[in-house]
Amino acid sequence: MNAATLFGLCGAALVGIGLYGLITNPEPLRKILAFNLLGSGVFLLFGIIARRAAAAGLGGDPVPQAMVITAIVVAFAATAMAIALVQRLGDETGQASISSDSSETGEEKS
Amino acid sequence: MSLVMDILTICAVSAGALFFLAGTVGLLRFPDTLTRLHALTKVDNLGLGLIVLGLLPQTSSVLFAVKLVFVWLLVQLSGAVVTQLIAGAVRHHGADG
Amino acid sequence: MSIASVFDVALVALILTIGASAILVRTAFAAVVMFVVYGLLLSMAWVRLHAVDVALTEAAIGGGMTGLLLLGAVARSRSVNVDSVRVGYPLRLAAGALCALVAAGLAVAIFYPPAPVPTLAPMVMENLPPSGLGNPVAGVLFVFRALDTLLEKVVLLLALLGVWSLAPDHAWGGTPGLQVYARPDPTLIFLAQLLPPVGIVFGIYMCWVGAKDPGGAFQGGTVLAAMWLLVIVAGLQKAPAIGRLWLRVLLVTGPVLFLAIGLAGWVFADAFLAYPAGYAKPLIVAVEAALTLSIAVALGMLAAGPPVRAQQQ
Amino acid sequence: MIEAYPLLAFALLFPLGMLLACLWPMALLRMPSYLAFAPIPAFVAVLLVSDDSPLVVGPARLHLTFALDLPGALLLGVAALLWIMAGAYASPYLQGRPNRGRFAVCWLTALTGCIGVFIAADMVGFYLFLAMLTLGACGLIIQHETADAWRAGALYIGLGLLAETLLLIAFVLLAMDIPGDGLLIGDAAAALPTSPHRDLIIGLLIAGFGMKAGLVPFHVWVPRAYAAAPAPAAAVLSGAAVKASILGMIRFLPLDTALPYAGTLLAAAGLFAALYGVVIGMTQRRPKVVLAYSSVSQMGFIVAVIGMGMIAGDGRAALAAIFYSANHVLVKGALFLSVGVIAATGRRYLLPILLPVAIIAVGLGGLPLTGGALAKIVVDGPLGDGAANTVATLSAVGTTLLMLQFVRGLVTTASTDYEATAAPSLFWPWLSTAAASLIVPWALFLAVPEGMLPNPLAPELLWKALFPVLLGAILAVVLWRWVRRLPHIPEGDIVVVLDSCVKIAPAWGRTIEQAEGTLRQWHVAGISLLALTLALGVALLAQ
Amino acid sequence: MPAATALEATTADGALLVRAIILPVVGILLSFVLGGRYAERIAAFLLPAGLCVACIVFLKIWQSETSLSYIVGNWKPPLGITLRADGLSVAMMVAMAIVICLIGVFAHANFDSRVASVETRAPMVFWVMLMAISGAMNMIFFGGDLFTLYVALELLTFAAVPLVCLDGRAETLQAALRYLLFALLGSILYLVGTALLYGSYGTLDIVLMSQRVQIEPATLAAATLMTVGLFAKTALFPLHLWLPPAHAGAPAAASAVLSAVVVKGSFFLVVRLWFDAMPGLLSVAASQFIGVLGASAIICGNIVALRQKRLKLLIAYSTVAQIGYLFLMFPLAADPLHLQYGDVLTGGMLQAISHATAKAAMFMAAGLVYAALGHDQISELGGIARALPMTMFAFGLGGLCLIGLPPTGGFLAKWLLLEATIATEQWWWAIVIVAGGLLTSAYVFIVLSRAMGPPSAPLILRAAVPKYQEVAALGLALLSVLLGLVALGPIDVLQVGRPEAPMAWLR
Repeated sequence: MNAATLFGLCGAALVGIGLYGLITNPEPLRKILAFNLLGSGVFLLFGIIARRAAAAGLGGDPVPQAMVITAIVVAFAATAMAIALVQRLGDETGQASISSDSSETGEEKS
Repeated sequence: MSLVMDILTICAVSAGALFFLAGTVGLLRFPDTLTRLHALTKVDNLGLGLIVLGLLPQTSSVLFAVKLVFVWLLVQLSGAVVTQLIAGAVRHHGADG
Repeated sequence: MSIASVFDVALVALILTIGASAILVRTAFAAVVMFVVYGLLLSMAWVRLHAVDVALTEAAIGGGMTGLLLLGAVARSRSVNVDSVRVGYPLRLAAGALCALVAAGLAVAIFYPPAPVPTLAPMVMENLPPSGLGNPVAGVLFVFRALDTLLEKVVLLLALLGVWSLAPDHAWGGTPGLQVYARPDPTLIFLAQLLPPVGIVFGIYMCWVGAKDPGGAFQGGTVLAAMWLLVIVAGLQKAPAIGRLWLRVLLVTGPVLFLAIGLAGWVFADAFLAYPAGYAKPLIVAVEAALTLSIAVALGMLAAGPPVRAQQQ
Repeated sequence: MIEAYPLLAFALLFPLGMLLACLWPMALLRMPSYLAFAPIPAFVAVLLVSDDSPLVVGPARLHLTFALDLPGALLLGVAALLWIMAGAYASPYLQGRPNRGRFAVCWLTALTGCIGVFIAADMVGFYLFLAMLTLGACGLIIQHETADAWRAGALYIGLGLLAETLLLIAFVLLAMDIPGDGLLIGDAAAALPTSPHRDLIIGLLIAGFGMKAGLVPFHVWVPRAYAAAPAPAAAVLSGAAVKASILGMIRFLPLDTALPYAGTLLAAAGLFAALYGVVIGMTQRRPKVVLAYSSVSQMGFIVAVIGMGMIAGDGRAALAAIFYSANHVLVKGALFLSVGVIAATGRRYLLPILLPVAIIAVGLGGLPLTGGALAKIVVDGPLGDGAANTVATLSAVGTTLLMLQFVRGLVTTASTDYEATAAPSLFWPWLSTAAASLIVPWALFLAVPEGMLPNPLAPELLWKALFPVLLGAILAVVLWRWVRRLPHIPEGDIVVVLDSCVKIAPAWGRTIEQAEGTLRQWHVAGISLLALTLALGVALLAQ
Repeated sequence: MPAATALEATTADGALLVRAIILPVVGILLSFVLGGRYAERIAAFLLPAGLCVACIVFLKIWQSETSLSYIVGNWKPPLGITLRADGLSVAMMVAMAIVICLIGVFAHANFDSRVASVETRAPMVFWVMLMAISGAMNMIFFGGDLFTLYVALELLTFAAVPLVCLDGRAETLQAALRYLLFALLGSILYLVGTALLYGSYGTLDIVLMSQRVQIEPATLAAATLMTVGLFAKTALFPLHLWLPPAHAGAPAAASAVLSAVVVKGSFFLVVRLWFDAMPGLLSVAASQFIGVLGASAIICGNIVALRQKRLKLLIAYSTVAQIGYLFLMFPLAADPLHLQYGDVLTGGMLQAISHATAKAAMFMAAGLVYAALGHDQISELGGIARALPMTMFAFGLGGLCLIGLPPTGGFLAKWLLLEATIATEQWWWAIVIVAGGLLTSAYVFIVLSRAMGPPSAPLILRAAVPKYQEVAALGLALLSVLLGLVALGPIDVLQVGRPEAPMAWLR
């Protein structure tokens, strides 16, 4: 097994771990964290694909590497937005959870 | 010449690694925040310093060597400041902070 | 098994352990700390994958900035009563099993690479010289797939507007919060006075070097943003009001220049986002410089969060 | 002669234009007074058009085609007549009542739909105007906005849309069988006997049109809807609107090809409805409900005629059914209109009005010299001499009985004011309709070339027509003595079953809602996502 | 998509595609600099301009019957990115541009940025996001590269989420957070797929992919993950958890955009993926599976919609159900024995377009009712039809389109789908289609009957409703009704760029 495959398996495992956290963890903040973990696992997959395709004197295919950079920035923007939402939600309600739907309770308020 | 350099590198890097090990043990074993900080910072400085020192002979250009030293200096700076901040926070909020 | 392999295996084991514990630990604070450590380890993995550009980006944005945001959120939410409905054990088990199956499927999919591994690396290297760039990743980002990069800048702007949109109505146009960090501390002030000059030089260097070596607008911009945040956190300077014209102008400078050069390419080089022969490198460097500034401001403002106070007139 | 297409286009565009004019509030305000004019172009078109060259709208590939064939022209003519009279009747009827504007809009919608259905020659157009007719009719039914009206409207539109859904499937199936791109109804009917889905299509068509026609057991909407609708609306609905389904059956079912099984089914269903309507109708008190059940019975009878035609593969049955329908259009229209007239008339002037009503009513049972008797003669051929004819006679007896029951009920609804008289603007349209219902069948009958049909004045035919009427009258007298013993059956009889189903439905709905709520929990949705991923992956692997 | 050869080059009018994408981007950048007070004016100029560009592209493609393509920066795939417009994309593009423009007209009342002397929050955010959505949709329709499409998808999500919580109430914030997180989950799954596909074929260009794609584990895994990720973003049952609260909680104009436009983006990508990027990969079992999801969406969504007490929630659940119809085209188009392909795609796209127009009109109508009454409880709508006749008429027309009565676009779409069910002998989908129509008619009837009924208490209108808002809603509703007339010709455009017979079946 070469390094690329090893990190590829690591990426797959991280995807699994991230998915688990995103699905089962009730706190939104932890969900966001799990999303980032999931994302980094996916980026690793790009990384091993780039590494596998090393050629022309490069250590890896630059195209997927460039894609990862783009994706990391997008993921960061998403994280910033999600965290801002969580904080505002916390400010509004004094609690922050999205596991149970409150659209039914919401209608009485409106 | 290169043999001497290599020996120097091996010695210095090994010593640095040893310091890191000691620091990590200290971090885990010491009883409270302040003593942990103590272990960490001392070892951080020394360990990283030794490793940088050990790597210097291996550099190909002067610019690269300067970069290495620069890295060490920056870590020094941030380490010192962060330690100060943590210690300050501990004093302010108590040891559990 | 070579030393490198041992190192890789150890690194992977560590990444997985820290990653799993970031998910499983009890408190949010511990989880975030784990995540920051995880981010640093991951950059090492990127170096091992010969992707130094990505490693820098991951360390700066993935670990650093995201960690900063998460820590800030945890610090603020500690006073908030978190109502946590825990998912029942059987459901967790089911979720775990399904996650494991999905991960296993993914592992199978990547375990069998196609026989001749397809790669664009030779094509990139073949077409890179006309642009004058030495860094193939920068080449992909600014030459071959420039449209993606341009769009991604717009994404960043939209995300910033999205964060701002969470402000209360009266605070619109005002200054972001950042109170969590705002605790005047002589040590911090010292750092904030000493580090930024170094950091700014470093950031510019990173952007400059990106044309031929690893580095570039993102990484440089992140360093600049970090310096800026440091200054703000130390209380040396206030966070700018989001309504400020200079802030808005800085935010769009990069994308506007990028777009303008792209449109100029329409006139002078026969295609949108094409560079006229011979001028490619200076144009790209100019775009990168402008983008570095815009990214720095955008990242800084994203980290600073929505405005909370109306601007004092 | 005059070419068909400008007339056809005008017949359709005129009411449509009036409908669009309603978007303008001033026009809407006055529209109720002008309803009678809307169907006039259609009536003129029927009188003037002699060729059946079609009107084609749209480019070559996908277009709407309109044409006026003989059955369509016959029905359209009498229907337009009824719409004109009822429109004139509606104008004073609406005076001072709420929702006049909406009534006009729904009226025009239904009218446009009705005219369109009668002249549509392709399936899309037929479906389109049928839907328009249903929507407009629904609006007319809920005009009074009582709880009953809403319930009737809901039932009507529910069954109507269900019927249209079945028809839609049938049409799509038919469209697949037509060679080429065309969607002409004629081609569809021609392709039907050899279609691989023949039985399915015929089943769908019968069910769909049966629902629209009020065939048992889909008749549940009929009593409720007619009882709830205002008198002029009930007149056009029972008279003109339901005939769309008869026309549909004639257009779509291949009557030239013998299809014994389907024909037997249709005939049996129709004959059963013909008797069932009479029996249930006898237990009813309200005149409009009695009329509604009579409609069920009569429509059943017409369907039976079509069914008999299918058994024999006799295309002439279609014309016979159309003739019977045309008679029914005017008679039922006149009777429904009389309900409003009687309600405005005091005891003093009751008899002069009640007499023509009674004649027309009993005419439906086949009173000699009325349109009903002529209709019976016309359908005698297709019905044959077998069991069907016996049932037809029974039905005639029953209809007489039912109509006497109607007249008897009608008397009780007369105005309490002894001196009251109906307004002339209410009275004259009714009288014209009544007159038309007597004259028009004769005119039509005499237009048939001599020798095709027996002489209606022949003594044995007169007796054959009179004897069920007399029997019915005797039975009526006998029955009225026992009337207290008759069971009380709710309006719409088996609809109560439907009502109880409706009561169970919320429980099911709640269960589904709860399940959906569970699915919307975050972790459940997440687990579903994973499960979907795995399932889809496995399904993809199964190449 | 046209068969790409090594010779594929920018076509004559390809530059129009770039214009369609750049216009909104310029608008966003300008709004940032000039400030929110100008955002509306910028949008008022750029959105109609975008519509014009869309119409021109549409006409060009319709008349020339060939696709347009534009090679960005003159770098051909696999290295570079190509923008391509075929029949599907221009049809969707024109429809979405029209809907967005009319929503812009409607939104003027709520987000007038000129009334305040300084920049205000809601108008700035709304108009910029509206332009962003328009740009992102164009990008999704034209994008020829799967990774570019990922960025466009994220652009769409980031533009859509802030619209959900524009009024800042706690429950809308919660809805927005759910939406954001679930959408992120969806897009990250999509991203995994692109990684795997790149690993297998060394390109993400759709045309190149369609030439190289073959059945092997990584490709199937990629296809699965991308599809499910897009399902999550489209809110296909049972992954619809975020849709009802988000669409029901947002301001009316935002709900209209979200329901009519945004969900179509990810749906369009599913179509692109299976019919253009990976033709022939969809197994019968998988297509039936997708069909089952669509069918359960129709049945379940409609039944739950029937039970809603609030008008906007009812409409949101109706969206859940209508999304189901869109996915019925997969089992119908993927039957290898019959080459019904083209008509089914046309039917599905027409369903998407008619739902967009009808649903936007209905959400607008619901918003006006809410504005007038101060609530949207269905049981207390009595009398509103008399107070706002034009609004309720628009609602009714939209309802007719959803039910699928002629001559609406919904009818034509259902006709095409029904024909396909019969041609492929999959009658079970026909039952679902017609049952869905009946259930739809039930809730439309309930709402209309309540609205036309007498008020329980004397009706007090809280606010006067501007005429032009009613006109915008009515315009969209009429559009949805008249869509049936596209059968007279423009419908052909959907077939432009489709191969005569899908080559993948022949393998």
